[in-house]
Amino acid sequence: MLDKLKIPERHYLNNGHGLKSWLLTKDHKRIAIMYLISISVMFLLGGLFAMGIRLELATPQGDFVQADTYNKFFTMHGVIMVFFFLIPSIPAVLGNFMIPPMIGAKDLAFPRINLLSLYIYWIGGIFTLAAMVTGGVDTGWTFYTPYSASASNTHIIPTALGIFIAGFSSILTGLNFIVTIHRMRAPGMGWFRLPLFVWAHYATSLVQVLGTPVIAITIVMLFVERAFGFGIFDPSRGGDPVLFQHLFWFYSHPAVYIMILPALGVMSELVSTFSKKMIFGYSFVAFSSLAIAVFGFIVWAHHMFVAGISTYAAMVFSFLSFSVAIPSAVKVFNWTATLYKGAISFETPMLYAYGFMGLFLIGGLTGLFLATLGMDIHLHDTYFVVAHFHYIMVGGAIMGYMGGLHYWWPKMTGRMYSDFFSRISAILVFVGFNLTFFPQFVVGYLGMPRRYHSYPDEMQVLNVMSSAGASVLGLGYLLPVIYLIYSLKKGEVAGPNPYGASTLEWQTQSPPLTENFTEVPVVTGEPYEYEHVVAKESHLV
Amino acid sequence: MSDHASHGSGHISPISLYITIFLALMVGTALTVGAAFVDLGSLNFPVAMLIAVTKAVLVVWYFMHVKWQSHLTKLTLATGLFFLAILLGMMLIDYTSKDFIAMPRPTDAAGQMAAPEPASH
Amino acid sequence: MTIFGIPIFPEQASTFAKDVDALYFFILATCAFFAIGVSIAVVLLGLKYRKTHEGQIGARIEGNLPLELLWSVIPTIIAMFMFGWGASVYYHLRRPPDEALHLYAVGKQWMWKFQHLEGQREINELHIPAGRPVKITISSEDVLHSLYFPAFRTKMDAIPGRYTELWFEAQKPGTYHIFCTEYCGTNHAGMIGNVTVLEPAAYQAWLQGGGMEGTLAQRGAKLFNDLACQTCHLDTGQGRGPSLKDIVGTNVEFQDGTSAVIDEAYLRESILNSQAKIVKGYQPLMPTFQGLVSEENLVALLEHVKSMSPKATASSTAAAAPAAATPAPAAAEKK
Amino acid sequence: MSSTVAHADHGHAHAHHPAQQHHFDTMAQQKEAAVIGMWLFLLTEILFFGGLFVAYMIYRVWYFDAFAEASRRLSLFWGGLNTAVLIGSSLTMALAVRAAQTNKRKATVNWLILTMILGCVFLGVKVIEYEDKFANHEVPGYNFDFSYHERHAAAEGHAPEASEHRELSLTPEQLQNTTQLYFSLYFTMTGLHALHMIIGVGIMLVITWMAHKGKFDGVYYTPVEMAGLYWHFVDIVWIFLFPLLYLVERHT
Repeated sequence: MLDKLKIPERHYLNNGHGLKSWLLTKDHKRIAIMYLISISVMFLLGGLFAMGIRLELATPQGDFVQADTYNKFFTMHGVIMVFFFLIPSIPAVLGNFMIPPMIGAKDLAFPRINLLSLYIYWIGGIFTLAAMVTGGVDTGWTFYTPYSASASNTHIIPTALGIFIAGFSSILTGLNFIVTIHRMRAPGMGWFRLPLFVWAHYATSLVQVLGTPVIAITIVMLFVERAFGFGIFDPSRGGDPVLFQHLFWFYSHPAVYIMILPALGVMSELVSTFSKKMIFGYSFVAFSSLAIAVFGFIVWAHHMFVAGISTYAAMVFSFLSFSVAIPSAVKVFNWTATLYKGAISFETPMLYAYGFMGLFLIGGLTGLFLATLGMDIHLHDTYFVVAHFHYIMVGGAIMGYMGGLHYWWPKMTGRMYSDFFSRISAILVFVGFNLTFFPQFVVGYLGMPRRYHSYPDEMQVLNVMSSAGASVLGLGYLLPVIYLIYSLKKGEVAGPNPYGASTLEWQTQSPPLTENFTEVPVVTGEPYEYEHVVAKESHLV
Repeated sequence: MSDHASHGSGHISPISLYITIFLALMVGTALTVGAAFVDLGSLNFPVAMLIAVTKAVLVVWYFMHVKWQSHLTKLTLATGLFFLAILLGMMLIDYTSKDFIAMPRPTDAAGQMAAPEPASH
Repeated sequence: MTIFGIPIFPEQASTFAKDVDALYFFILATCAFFAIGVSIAVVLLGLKYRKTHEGQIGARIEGNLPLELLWSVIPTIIAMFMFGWGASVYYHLRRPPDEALHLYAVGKQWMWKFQHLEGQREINELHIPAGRPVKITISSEDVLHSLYFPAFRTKMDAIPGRYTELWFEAQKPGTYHIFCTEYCGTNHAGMIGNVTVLEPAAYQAWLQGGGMEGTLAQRGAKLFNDLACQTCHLDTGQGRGPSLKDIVGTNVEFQDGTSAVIDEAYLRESILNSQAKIVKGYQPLMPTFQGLVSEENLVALLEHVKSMSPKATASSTAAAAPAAATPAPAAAEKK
Repeated sequence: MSSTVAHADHGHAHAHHPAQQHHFDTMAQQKEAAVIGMWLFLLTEILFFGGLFVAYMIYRVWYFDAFAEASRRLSLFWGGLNTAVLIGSSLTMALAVRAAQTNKRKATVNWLILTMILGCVFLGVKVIEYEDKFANHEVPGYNFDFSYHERHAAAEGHAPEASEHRELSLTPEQLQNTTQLYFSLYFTMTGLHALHMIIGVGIMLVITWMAHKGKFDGVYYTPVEMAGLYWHFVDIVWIFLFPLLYLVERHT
């Protein structure tokens, strides 16, 4: 059967050639591919800055670069990774590509707005990169006032404007998804027949639409303060620098859920597909996404326990912070239960899913330390926090992204990647990641503050371990670039459904047609039913 | 196709309704200004906000046709207001319970550490 | 505490340290239980239910409501317990006892200035007695900072325009780190220091003036350390500031292209008005010490710097003595 | 999601409206999508201005006296006039949408033009108000001097208004600082509002041109309706800004 597989004659990639057919496209799939390329470039840039940071921290003295250069490194690393890689990563690439076929739609509700969001992302990126090229910015990605408003003399305005502009791209993507999921579902596609990936994106989109405007207005206030000398957060004029933190975290805490929720959605798809089994407790998994999105908005001040907020407020926010733990735990338990009596196979995406489980567990559980008041006083702004959020953002979000990218790569390109190298890469990423970030928990509990250019000698061993791990991690991320590009031409033809997955996007050809389906599909079954898929399965490892 | 116009956002209201709402909004404006010149003690602000909210509801309900819109539109609007309430309300948790001490700005930036009296709570 | 020479646990030097560490081990144990439990379950299930033949599919199990409720409720209970414990530790951390010894700390780019009520001032150094609660009122002169004592397990932000406070009771005499944990600009990592916990008697002695004065240059050497000059002015020349070894009498080039011979007047200006002349190749990072260094101390510092240039000063010891006396009128002129 | 694809293509069964995009099945679906999309956009706008309202709320409570004092510097006449103008423009906008619904091309265009004129009147008044702030040294970060107004009045020989002799709990220095905070918020809030107005007028120019060209009919008039929603939202923001900024405390 394998030798009969061919790339279909007509598909979205050969429907129009030349730059113009890409830049003016309204096809969600082509926009997703352009997003994929853009965020990969940003990931590479952010990774280079991370490399600079780890090189500097290999020795306790500040001897690799000057202090101000180092400060610019971690700031640009944070800004690029958070606003230009993680936030658009899964939604704008995988969500953009997969949501319409998953719900049986021809396209997103607003294809032109989708293209507009890409252009806005580019413009925002240009602003921020221009700031970087002309000297960078050294405030940390958090832009705390009054340092950012008056003390720093680096390029804060263009960087902040870049983030402001990119925020609109995020808003438009979220808006588009919500309307699409509400209004574009195929006949028979009820809410409880939606793949969990779609549910996760619905929750993500809510956060994007509701949270992003608040960071936008915060940046506007920072902008008028810095550019025109208005006094809004300036303590010397009676302003409150802590108000900036409140407003900043009102968005930036939920922003973490913009990154992790889609990854949780990817996980649900992977766990079900590779254990050939219906997801355990579908509605609990679906609603836990919404719960995380909503709870995410009422916990922000746990970033500010030592920032001078009142004792009472700290207790309220600590209490609420634990509420996020419950839906997260429910998800993990349901994935575990899904494996029970499954038919589990370990293709590369499943390896990423397993890696995700381990890292997300550690990332999520260490969050409990930070939500606990008495504990957070010691751990706040130390490397413990750095390790924790990297376990969530890299161990969680990027593992999910990589898993999803491998999972849908045959759908996007019509070809399979190298099985051998992709497994190597998944293992390298997992091992390298743990080696990089686990020592940071320890060094954090020892008290090493974050954003330090130099540090006491006794902390060197742990930092060297971390730097060594980072090089393994870097290798793990570089490998896919090679074998995925190689697969575009030389990869084995995948066929419509190489993994025997059950969701709707696998029932069209790979790569799909521009309009996704030849006929409007009518959905008659529940999600994740594998009884009927087996016959169509064509590729087994 | 014209049957679509009879439901949902396609509702056509009589001009007289729009004029009535307009007049109500103008009266509301006059009321706000009038109320501001009367000393209502601590009630001045709530009254002003009550009038503003009433005016906003009139605009949303009639000018923006929400009255005739689908449940989804109403739900969307409610979601927005709910999260606005979270933003305003949760922020107040900190600000209403703050026990920090107001500090006079030291004028000599040269590093004179004038030790102020310990604050009394 | 170390394992194979790797430190894994900071010293417990305050009464909080035990409370916080007990909480830490409780959370650690809970988390380890869940992390290891779920990991083992996932791996074992993966091995046990491995797909054996093509076309095999999993059993059809839609879910189980009692199980869902169970694993929602149990984490909730554990989380609430964790919250309660954490909140009680926190409440304790935020309630300084009335009899606490009161100190002031001011954060400034990039140093911590401490002031004892008895009048002692310290920079990046703090001496406190063991066995007595200490309350520190914190403020900031410029941007946000955060005063952090890892060995005492406590920290608090310094916020311009506002006072914050923290307290602790140190138990174990010794010297521990002080860090700034809120990013505050270029030399954030240099905003560090040492807190010295003294036995009550030793603390009293320190308050009285702390032993021998030593020569002027020795006192200068101590000041040089106390003011944290040595953190930037490394002898190797690789610090953030130029090396001060063997510089007196040499010609130095500035960033604006001018140059000068290093003498007492230049050194004085460099300390009090450090931004006036920046040595070529260095950043204008040094804070001004105008108002921080008394005239006596300034002389002591000059003596110390000169003692680092033995060759230049050996030939002109006689000339140096009157020169050292000149700053007083110069200072009067400036004012 | 098994046994799914079936032959059920509704999309091509009957004639399409020219404005219908290929990925929608019906005009109703397309319109509903647009309405929800627009409301979601307004949702983001609510939270966008919400952030400003938070800052305003906190500082108003902290520095009520300064806010009251500074708010008296705003002209109630211009502010009130602008409120009336904007409410009027909301009415004309609602009538424009109604005209589009009933497929009256000429009336649609006329109402839209009237709305734009009222919008421009509002912006013109705003320019007058801003100019006054520049002249009275009330622009933060540029020439802010809260006591200038009083000194200026005294120098001109006018008797200072009674209000300026009110007992204040603030020192002149605190008043200078915290009123500057008020004016910073004033300019940010009204400035962003005016920016929204300018964008609104720009959108309406396009819509008017489209209406003039006969792009709309009784079935397809979504752009007019969307512009209407946006314009009404901008009106609502002003309904709140007016009492918050102009009427902090007028009765003493």
